[in-house]
Amino acid sequence: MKTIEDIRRDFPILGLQVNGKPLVYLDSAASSQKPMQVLNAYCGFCESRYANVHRGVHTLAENATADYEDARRLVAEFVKADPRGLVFTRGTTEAINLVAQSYGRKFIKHGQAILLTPMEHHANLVPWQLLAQYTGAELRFWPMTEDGRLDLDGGKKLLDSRVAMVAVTHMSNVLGTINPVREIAEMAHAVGAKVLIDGAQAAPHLPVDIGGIGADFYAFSGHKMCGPTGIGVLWGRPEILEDMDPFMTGGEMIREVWLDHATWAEVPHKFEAGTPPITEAVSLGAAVRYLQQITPEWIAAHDHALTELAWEKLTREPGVTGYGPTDNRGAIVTFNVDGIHPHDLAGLLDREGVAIRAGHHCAQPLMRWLGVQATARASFYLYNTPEEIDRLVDGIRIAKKVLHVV
Amino acid sequence: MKTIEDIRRDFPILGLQVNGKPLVYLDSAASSQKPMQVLNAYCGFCESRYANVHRGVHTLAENATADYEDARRLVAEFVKADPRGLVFTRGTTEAINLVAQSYGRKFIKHGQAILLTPMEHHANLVPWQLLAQYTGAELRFWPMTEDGRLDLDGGKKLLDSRVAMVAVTHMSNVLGTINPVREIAEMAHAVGAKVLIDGAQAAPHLPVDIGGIGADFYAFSGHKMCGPTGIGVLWGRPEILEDMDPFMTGGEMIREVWLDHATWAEVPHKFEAGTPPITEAVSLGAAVRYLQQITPEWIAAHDHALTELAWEKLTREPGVTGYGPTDNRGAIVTFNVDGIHPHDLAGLLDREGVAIRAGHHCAQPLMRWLGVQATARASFYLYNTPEEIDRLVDGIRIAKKVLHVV
Amino acid sequence: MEFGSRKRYCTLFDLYSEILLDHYRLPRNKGRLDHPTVTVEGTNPLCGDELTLDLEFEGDRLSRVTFDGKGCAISMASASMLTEILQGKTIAEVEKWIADFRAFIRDGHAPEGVEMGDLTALIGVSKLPVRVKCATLPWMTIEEGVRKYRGS
Amino acid sequence: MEFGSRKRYCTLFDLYSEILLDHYRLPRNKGRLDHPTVTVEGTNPLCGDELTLDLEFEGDRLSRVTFDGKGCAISMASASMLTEILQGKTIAEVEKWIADFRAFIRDGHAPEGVEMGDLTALIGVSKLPVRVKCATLPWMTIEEGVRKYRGS
Ligand SMILES: Cc1ncc(COP(=O)(O)O)c(C=O)c1O
Ligand SMILES: Cc1ncc(COP(=O)(O)O)c(C=O)c1O
Repeated sequence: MKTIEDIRRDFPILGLQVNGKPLVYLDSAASSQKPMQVLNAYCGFCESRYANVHRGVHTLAENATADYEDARRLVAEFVKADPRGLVFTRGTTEAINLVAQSYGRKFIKHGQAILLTPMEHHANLVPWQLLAQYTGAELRFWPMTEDGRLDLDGGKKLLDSRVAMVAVTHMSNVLGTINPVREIAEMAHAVGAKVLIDGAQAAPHLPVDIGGIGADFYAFSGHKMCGPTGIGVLWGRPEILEDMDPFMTGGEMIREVWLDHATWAEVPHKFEAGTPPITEAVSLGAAVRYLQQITPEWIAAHDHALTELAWEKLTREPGVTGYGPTDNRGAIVTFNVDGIHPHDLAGLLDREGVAIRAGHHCAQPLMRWLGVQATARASFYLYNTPEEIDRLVDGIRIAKKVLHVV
Repeated sequence: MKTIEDIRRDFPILGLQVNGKPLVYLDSAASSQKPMQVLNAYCGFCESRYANVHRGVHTLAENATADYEDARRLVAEFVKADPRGLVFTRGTTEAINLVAQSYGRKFIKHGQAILLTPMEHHANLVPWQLLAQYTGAELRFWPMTEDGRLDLDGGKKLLDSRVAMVAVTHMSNVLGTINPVREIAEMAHAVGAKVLIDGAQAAPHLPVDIGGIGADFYAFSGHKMCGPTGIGVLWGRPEILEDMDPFMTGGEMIREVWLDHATWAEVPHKFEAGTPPITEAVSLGAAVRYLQQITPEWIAAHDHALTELAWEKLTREPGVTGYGPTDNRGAIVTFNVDGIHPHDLAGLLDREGVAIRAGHHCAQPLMRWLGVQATARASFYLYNTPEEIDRLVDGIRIAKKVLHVV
Repeated sequence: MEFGSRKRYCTLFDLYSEILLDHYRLPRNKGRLDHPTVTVEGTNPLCGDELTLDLEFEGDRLSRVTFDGKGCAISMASASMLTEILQGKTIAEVEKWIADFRAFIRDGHAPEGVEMGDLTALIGVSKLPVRVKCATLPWMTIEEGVRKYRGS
Repeated sequence: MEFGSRKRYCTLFDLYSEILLDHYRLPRNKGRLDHPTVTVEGTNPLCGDELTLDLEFEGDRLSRVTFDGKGCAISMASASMLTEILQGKTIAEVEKWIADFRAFIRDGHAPEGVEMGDLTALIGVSKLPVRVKCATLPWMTIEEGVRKYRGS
């Protein structure tokens, strides 16, 4: 079993000095850092197995194709899903757009409803707004409790037979709320609705079991789970994917092409038009292997302990307001400090080498719900330590002094 | 100035032994290999500057954003285009789908026509087929001369005021034909049509001047020009991009988001929904810097010399038929050997360490035009040598012997 | 980053074995039957392989089978081997062979207790997704032929 | 691949200089005017910065300017500096200052022959795309105010 020191050594960037101080990276919810194992996989593949996939009959093309398809299987195993339903996309955003367009435009009609929550990331909100405008379907929003959880009873009232799609995040990227997606899927299926789960924050941090959840669609991004940018995943039930029209068209996704029409390849290839993110898939496979080795369970426990500690230390600081549930939260603490604009807080923490995020976190409607313009957000991952939380708290104290808030 | 030996040393994979023979990689038209400079840029960025872009105010986020936007400028300079019109996509395929959907669905109407050519890659054909089905617009096909060039007079007859879009490849990925895109753009603009050029094969091999061509849209892929997979470029005239609706929606591409509607960011960001391929953009920047250093002019001359040599040697071989124009061709030689299925040819060449492509090359309509089911294709790039062409010719002779064709 | 100058090797199973080439150069049962019970055609649009099988049944026995067509060495050799093996077999045996061949290609080894004979030469395609379709084309085509015969 | 244990450094220009902090802590001309000629509001939706400028013109001279609002230290300090510099300037001078400030932020240095005074403290944002909007908000807002006054 690796120790936290071993893990930190796997991430070359963590040795960086920022503004004269050792880097404390507390922005993994925006994007995680990459371990050597992933960079080595990237370069190793390019050095000895690289070619375009799926059409070539030479050795490199065969090897590259095998590695690409192995990555599909590895990633599917990681989230306990049927690899036939696993489509590589650029990220969560493309995955959700794909469903909203290819499923939504074909199957969601005027008079039906799409049920969302007010805590969705723009990626799981705006595509549905456009679909609603296109089809005339209605948007509904699941009510929330004061501490930022979904009000299950309130949601039940909105779930009638007109609801065609329930799209909800597995873990909020602002409040850290972990939603009961399995119950939600059950409730949705009971009225005949399909369920899409935005797993962008959950896949990196929780053991995910797509089969167990019963999701019809599940989306996540490679770059937040130690993998590269440029790749993400849409998982969909193969039988649903088969009924959907393609999202993009071109090479690789066709069966036969004539001048005026074409027929499609089987799923998942039907949804992978053009040269796919080959090296990114192989490297995401390496990331998943890395996380699997450390185990999602260890990561969840580690994240949980850090988050509890951070919540406790931060909310004990005078002038600090924390947002979201007080327990069972994901590896995110979102807060504000009285009298300090979150951008300034992040700027002044950066002088101390501490990287946090400040802003609306791509969740403007949730900011309005919280009654704030912006917040600060510290987020944790497998490489963070309790000492780094002390550095955060110290940094906040310094910021207060600099801005004469105390 | 680098020698060819220096260049070959930059590409670690070229040292590989395949099936006991030194690798001869003649499949760059499908995807090029990657130089160390690009792999170093990839890893270097991940080791010391990586974070998500455009929202963070900490040092890493600022550095990553600066590098990402620098890459946009570098790539725009490489093709002599205004960086404000340069959108990073996953590749050529996404770029063309973006135009067909975001431009096409809004501006191309029933009764209008889309003018294509029979030599298009599926990526520049199928998206227009779907658009024609969606809008009721008509598809027209530019006639070709016997040797696989566009018949300019024949095309002129099809170019009337009903033509809304002319979409044509800069260089054919099968015939190697280099189309007179500047004249085509002029002809198209004269009747008020917009022009999209598929530069997937041209951008790696020719000095490209998008401004000089006068294209309205120009698309290409990183992975064919020494860059990584997972990234490509759509360049569009900024004023046209501004009038278009977004293609995908989510984070980064919005200005303000409410529960039921949203407004968009400025171009090019309006078309980059979600976390973009950050490391891929930075690495594409490095690829472009590498190509720029060797100079597109040197590469074009090198490719041209190899292609002439290959054409001559191959078509002198008994039983070999070459396809496409006999001169002024891009770095591609497509051919068949009597009595040998191209898959077998590729398979038997692979035994000799020679990697070529065999199949329909994502251009099934062109295969029908040529009257063949499939062809073999050898393609060249800056790292190939005349000796490698001899290895190809030797391999073909061996294949003939093995299959008792001679 | 260090890129070693160490030699790196990369080798695939050799598809073009002597057995395979022998079937390709000297195909068994190639041609058409005058009075087939059933004729079935198979194509592999991606490669352009085209195959016609003529099947002559006597009761529940496949008394004769011939193939014609054009395609790559893998599909043609696979067709040749198929005719040699299945000639004279009962329908039940034919169906077992089809299932065994499927499993052989999918798993990369012969099913428990099955002797694959010349077909062993095709083992390499199980690692080559692009060529699997070539090797299996004759087997999927005869499967349809049997279905047709049973249905008639 | 080798990842050195060598220390690597990474430093940005310090945005929170003493001059900037001084304007933030002790803002000049903060508050509202009783009878402004023109009032203009500016917002930066991404950060939530909100700014109101009250402008009092006498002929072609900006006799008084005050600001009110909330926002980050960069936008508030920039507004404070703006009021101090533009108070009493002619409209032509105000417009030149707006153009000079734009160029200063865009180019990362003062335009030829221009002395930027306290504004020099804002130079750091020119390398920080995310913060540029904060620094320029007051300047874009007053630009609109001048336009309004000219139009009226
Ligand atoms: C001419 C041409 N157009 C389009 C494409 C598609 O590019 P990509 O697969 O990178 O999207 C290719 C390459 O496969 C091509 O050669
Ligand atoms: C909950 C959630 N959904 C969706 C996204 C969008 O992911 P990406 O930008 O990788 O497409 C994010 C991350 O930014 C997120 O946190």
